[in-house]
Amino acid sequence: MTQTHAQASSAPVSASVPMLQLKVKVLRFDPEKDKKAYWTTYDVEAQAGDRVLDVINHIKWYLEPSLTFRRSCMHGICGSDAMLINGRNRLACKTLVRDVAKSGGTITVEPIRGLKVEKDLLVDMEPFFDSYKAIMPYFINESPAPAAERIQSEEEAERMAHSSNCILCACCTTSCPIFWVNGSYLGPAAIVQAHRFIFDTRDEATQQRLGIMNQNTGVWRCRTAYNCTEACPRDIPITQLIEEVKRAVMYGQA
Amino acid sequence: MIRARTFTDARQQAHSNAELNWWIFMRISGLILVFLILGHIYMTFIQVSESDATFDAVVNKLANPAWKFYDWLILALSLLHGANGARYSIEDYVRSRPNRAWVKGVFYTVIALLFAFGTVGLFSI
Amino acid sequence: MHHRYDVLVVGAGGAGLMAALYAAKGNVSVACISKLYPTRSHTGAAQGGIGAALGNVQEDHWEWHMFDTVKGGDYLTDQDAAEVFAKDIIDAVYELEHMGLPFSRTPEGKIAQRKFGGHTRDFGKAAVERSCYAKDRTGHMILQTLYQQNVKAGTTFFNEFHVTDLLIEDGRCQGLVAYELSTGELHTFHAKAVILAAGGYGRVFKITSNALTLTGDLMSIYYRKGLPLEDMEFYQFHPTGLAKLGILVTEGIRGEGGILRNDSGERFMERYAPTIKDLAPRDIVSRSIITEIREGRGVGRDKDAVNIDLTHLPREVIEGKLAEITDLARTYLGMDPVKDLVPIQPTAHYAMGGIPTNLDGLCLSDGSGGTVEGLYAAGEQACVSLHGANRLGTNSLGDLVVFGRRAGIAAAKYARQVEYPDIPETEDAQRESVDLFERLRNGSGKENAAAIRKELQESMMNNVGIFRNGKDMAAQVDIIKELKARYQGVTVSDPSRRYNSELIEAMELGFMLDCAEAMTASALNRTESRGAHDREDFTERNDAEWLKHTMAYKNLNKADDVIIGYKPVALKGFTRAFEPKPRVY
Amino acid sequence: MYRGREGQWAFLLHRLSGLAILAYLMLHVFSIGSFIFGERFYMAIHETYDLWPFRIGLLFVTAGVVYHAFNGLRIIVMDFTGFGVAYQRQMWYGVLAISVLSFIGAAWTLYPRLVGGY
Ligand SMILES: Cc1cc2nc3c(=O)[nH]c(=O)nc-3n(C[C@H](O)[C@H](O)[C@H](O)COP(=O)(O)OP(=O)(O)OC[C@H]3O[C@@H](n4cnc5c(N)ncnc54)[C@H](O)[C@@H]3O)c2cc1C
Ligand code: HEM
Ligand code: SF4
Ligand code: F3S
Ligand code: FES
Repeated sequence: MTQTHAQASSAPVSASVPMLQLKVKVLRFDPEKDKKAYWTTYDVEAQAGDRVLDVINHIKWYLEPSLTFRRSCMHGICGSDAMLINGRNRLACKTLVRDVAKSGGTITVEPIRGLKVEKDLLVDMEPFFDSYKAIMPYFINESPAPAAERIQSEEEAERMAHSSNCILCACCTTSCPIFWVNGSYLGPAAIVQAHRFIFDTRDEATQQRLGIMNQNTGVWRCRTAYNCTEACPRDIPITQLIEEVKRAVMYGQA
Repeated sequence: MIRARTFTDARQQAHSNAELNWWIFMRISGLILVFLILGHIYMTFIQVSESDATFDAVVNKLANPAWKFYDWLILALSLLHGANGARYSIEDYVRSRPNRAWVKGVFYTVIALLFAFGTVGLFSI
Repeated sequence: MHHRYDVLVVGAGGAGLMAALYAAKGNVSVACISKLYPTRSHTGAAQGGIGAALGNVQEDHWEWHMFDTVKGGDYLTDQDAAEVFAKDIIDAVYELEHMGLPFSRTPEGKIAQRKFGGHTRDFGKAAVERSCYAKDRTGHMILQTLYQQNVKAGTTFFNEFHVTDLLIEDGRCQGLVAYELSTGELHTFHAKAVILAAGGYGRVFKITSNALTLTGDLMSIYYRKGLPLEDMEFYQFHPTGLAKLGILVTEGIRGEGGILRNDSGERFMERYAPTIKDLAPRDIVSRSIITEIREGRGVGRDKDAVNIDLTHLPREVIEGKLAEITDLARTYLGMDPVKDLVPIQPTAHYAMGGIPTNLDGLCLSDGSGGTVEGLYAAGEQACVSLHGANRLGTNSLGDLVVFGRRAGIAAAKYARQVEYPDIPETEDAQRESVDLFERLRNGSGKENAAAIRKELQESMMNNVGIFRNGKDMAAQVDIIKELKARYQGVTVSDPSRRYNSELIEAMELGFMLDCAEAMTASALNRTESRGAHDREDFTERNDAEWLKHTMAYKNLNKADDVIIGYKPVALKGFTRAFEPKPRVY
Repeated sequence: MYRGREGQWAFLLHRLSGLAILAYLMLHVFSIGSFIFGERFYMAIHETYDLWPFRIGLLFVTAGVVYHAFNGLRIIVMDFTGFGVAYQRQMWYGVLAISVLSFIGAAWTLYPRLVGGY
């Protein structure tokens, strides 16, 4: 099914801005009526600086209203719109058209892998959040708090800079070859969250979290495939953090 | 799967260091195997031709207890290392619990038999 | 389906999560209903910081903070709210730290603070470091931390449930109705108390820093009941959004020393606010930028932006403390703030107005003390009125935690004291929601919701934007009428029950139209310029006539009619009071 | 296929080579050990090895062992040092180069035997 031409720009068009002709191939699936997922191609026009999300929104708003996906913030902070775009996990709102296609080219869009597809590009996120909850993702310090803040040095605070930056978009976990084949692996996102607390000098439950990481659903499942690191839209050096957790577990238990 | 919500849950679930120990073992055995295996390949395969791997040649070489031990170490380490490596794969790809149990059972038995067979072979010379 | 909880919280942004946490501490059963997964809420987009007079870097006092808030709000701020706020926020920030929030630190290991627009020492003498921050991801950290604490507390969440209706009978809230996205089912929630914290409605404008999901749902539902929305004419345009995209560039960028420059490279803020220059409050900076652009000193292809200059700052500051916006500029504009000037343009940002509440978050039903029993509101969608005619940067995150907490505590206390109210039979309770969906699904009209939405956004931007005048706004009233008529002709083409996002978007458009209606009517009515409300035909602030809050009611007996009422401004705090003065910086 | 980069392929090859070596090792132990059943049996098995699929296969096993060994070292470096992760890509190309070289080297040395048999 191919649709008519239309323009997908969020920015006002000035005559001088060249428009790209694109084919957008979307993997669609509605369990209410489809047995199997199928590809549909839409012809659209877009500017090089448009986000892939602008293009998909355009398809939804003017060509195919039933197309379903999650989105909210439009600038890579809410973590709603992880998709498999041209073969890699990315946030549709943080991927510019010019980075994935030339004029006349094709952009393919599929749901992220390893989680059940509910409709089109929207997947069941519950297992992902279950893994998140499994690492006790909350600050634990049961000694009485001081009247003001707990003191922490700049360097100590900096240790959490990467891991606390995670927006739980699942780009990483659903790019991990181990997670694809086996969902019992907690996955990189959960490990990044564990790192956030393990390396927080104020937190007191380090041993418990290291214990969780030490189980066969934890860090030892990671085979350093680096897909997670490549996929992370927040540029978190995930594999490095996982390796740090591995070492922390090793030295912590030794 | 672990689903710890509290301190106690987590403590209960986190008692075993098995995975950690295997992880360390994979690295140490790997390090040793680099020397053993590359050496073995070099000696039996590049230096000496396969045609020399006659019955007599093998028997002669293994008359030396040092070589006996060398070969046995390869046998033991690589079987263990390989078996644990294969266990990783089985745990990843065989997802149903009952299937996993019997696949692992059969696999470990084969490895154990091979190990016994190899050991008996080596030392019966 | 039918559910029953003592306290229901609608929305899982900063305000909702704080309210849920505190309601749960009050020993009542609590559930939080959100149309997004909690961590997707737009609180996560807040960058700059949360203002509190901790005095970690420089001497500071809550009185100074209170003064800045009142003055920043152009004296329309209720001073009792400002006083409660300026005192409470200090504890609230420490509390966030005790919940594990990873703040940036001073060399002594205390919470780091930086300058922010409109925050001054000694009642306006000079800028002061008051904004507590975690790099430029403060909102993200607050949202994550509060969600984590809710996971710890075991709060019940109903995620991806869209509230479609509030059940209010005889001035008492009985619960609400929500649509479950994953099944298409309507659920009735029965409650003793309901706390609304569903965020803003910035999507009525074309260029906005707000998420696609910020469509003013609960404000509109409240308004449809004939209940008032307060101060809707006051809508803040943030001076620095990335050109064309509207994505926010935090004010922290100016707090760290960034400078606004026009096409000739001039630091034009020196002309508009000689004392604090680039750190003037947002309304002033936004207007200055637009003035520069109108007078032909803009930059870019369409000359509709100005530049922000960071190139004189050390690379560590840009890539460290301002990592987030550096990433945004690189991603979306392909520009590197370390060496490039970044083009920016004002962007619709924050609703000062909303559902009127008292200091405990209890919703008001009129301008003279009437309340809706059992119904509370907090966050951007509420109007206590802390921000008056213009919010200061960092005061919204403060608002969320201070008044979110107060609403949570008050709601739990109320719920402990009362019995469950009667609630209509499921069929009656859900009637309005069912009717709404029926109409959207089974209509015969051929209107496209997206097209209507686009026209709304463009016309609001042009006619009720930064500079306003009677003629344009009167025209906008008619445009909204027409768009509402066309909205009646919108039919959803996707018949599926599950995950029908087309249906949701169509419903949200209806909410946006209502918010736009209340906003335009309120703005047209206020014939003065104050704070963010700037009229070209009434350029002066007029305290004699207009030192009062607007209350906009939908006329339930006459379509498209808005009734305007008023509410007095609290001109005194509990211990301090600040006389209205001309607002110069 | 997911368009992962070096790390993904490094992992996949490591796993495949590991399993392949294991399979070979099991055969190898069986065949060498078989001399306890007597010389005839032993030689019979070894004659089967002379068939050409086995000869080519041997080349690949050699390359596989070299790849697995050096990539194993790469993994160990990543696991135990801070900088390993930063240079994983370069290290992988190094591993590949060594593997290809040793494949060629082995093919070169074994060439006479490959074509001529024993
Ligand atoms: C880009 C940006 C930067 C900002 N920076 C700062 C800053 O530095 N400092 C500062 O103080 N303030 C800042 N602000 C303002 C501040 O972040 C927001 O005003 C504040 O986060 C709003 O929080 P909230 O809890 O009220 O709503 P939100 O965080 O927007 O959450 C709304 C919640 O309501 C739910 N909801 C909405 N409708 C429904 C419905 N119909 N049914 C069920 N649930 C619903 C949503 O799912 C969501 O969970 C910034 C704002 C933006 C946009
Ligand atoms: C020659 C030296 C060797 C070294 C340095 C080495 C190193 C390693 C290392 C470090 C791992 C762990 C990989 C990870 O955790 O990601 C591993 C896995 C593995 N090894 Fe080896 N190894 C060697 C020889 C062998 C041999 C001889 C065999 C076969 C008998 C073998 C089979 C395996 C298997 C099957 C795995 C599992 C692969 C996976 O799960 O990804 N290895 N090896
Ligand atoms: S670590 Fe990165 S990719 Fe993974 S969930 Fe967090 S932000 Fe997304
Ligand atoms: S992709 Fe998977 S294997 Fe490890 S390095 Fe990342 S978690
Ligand atoms: S829409 Fe929020 S991350 Fe893309």
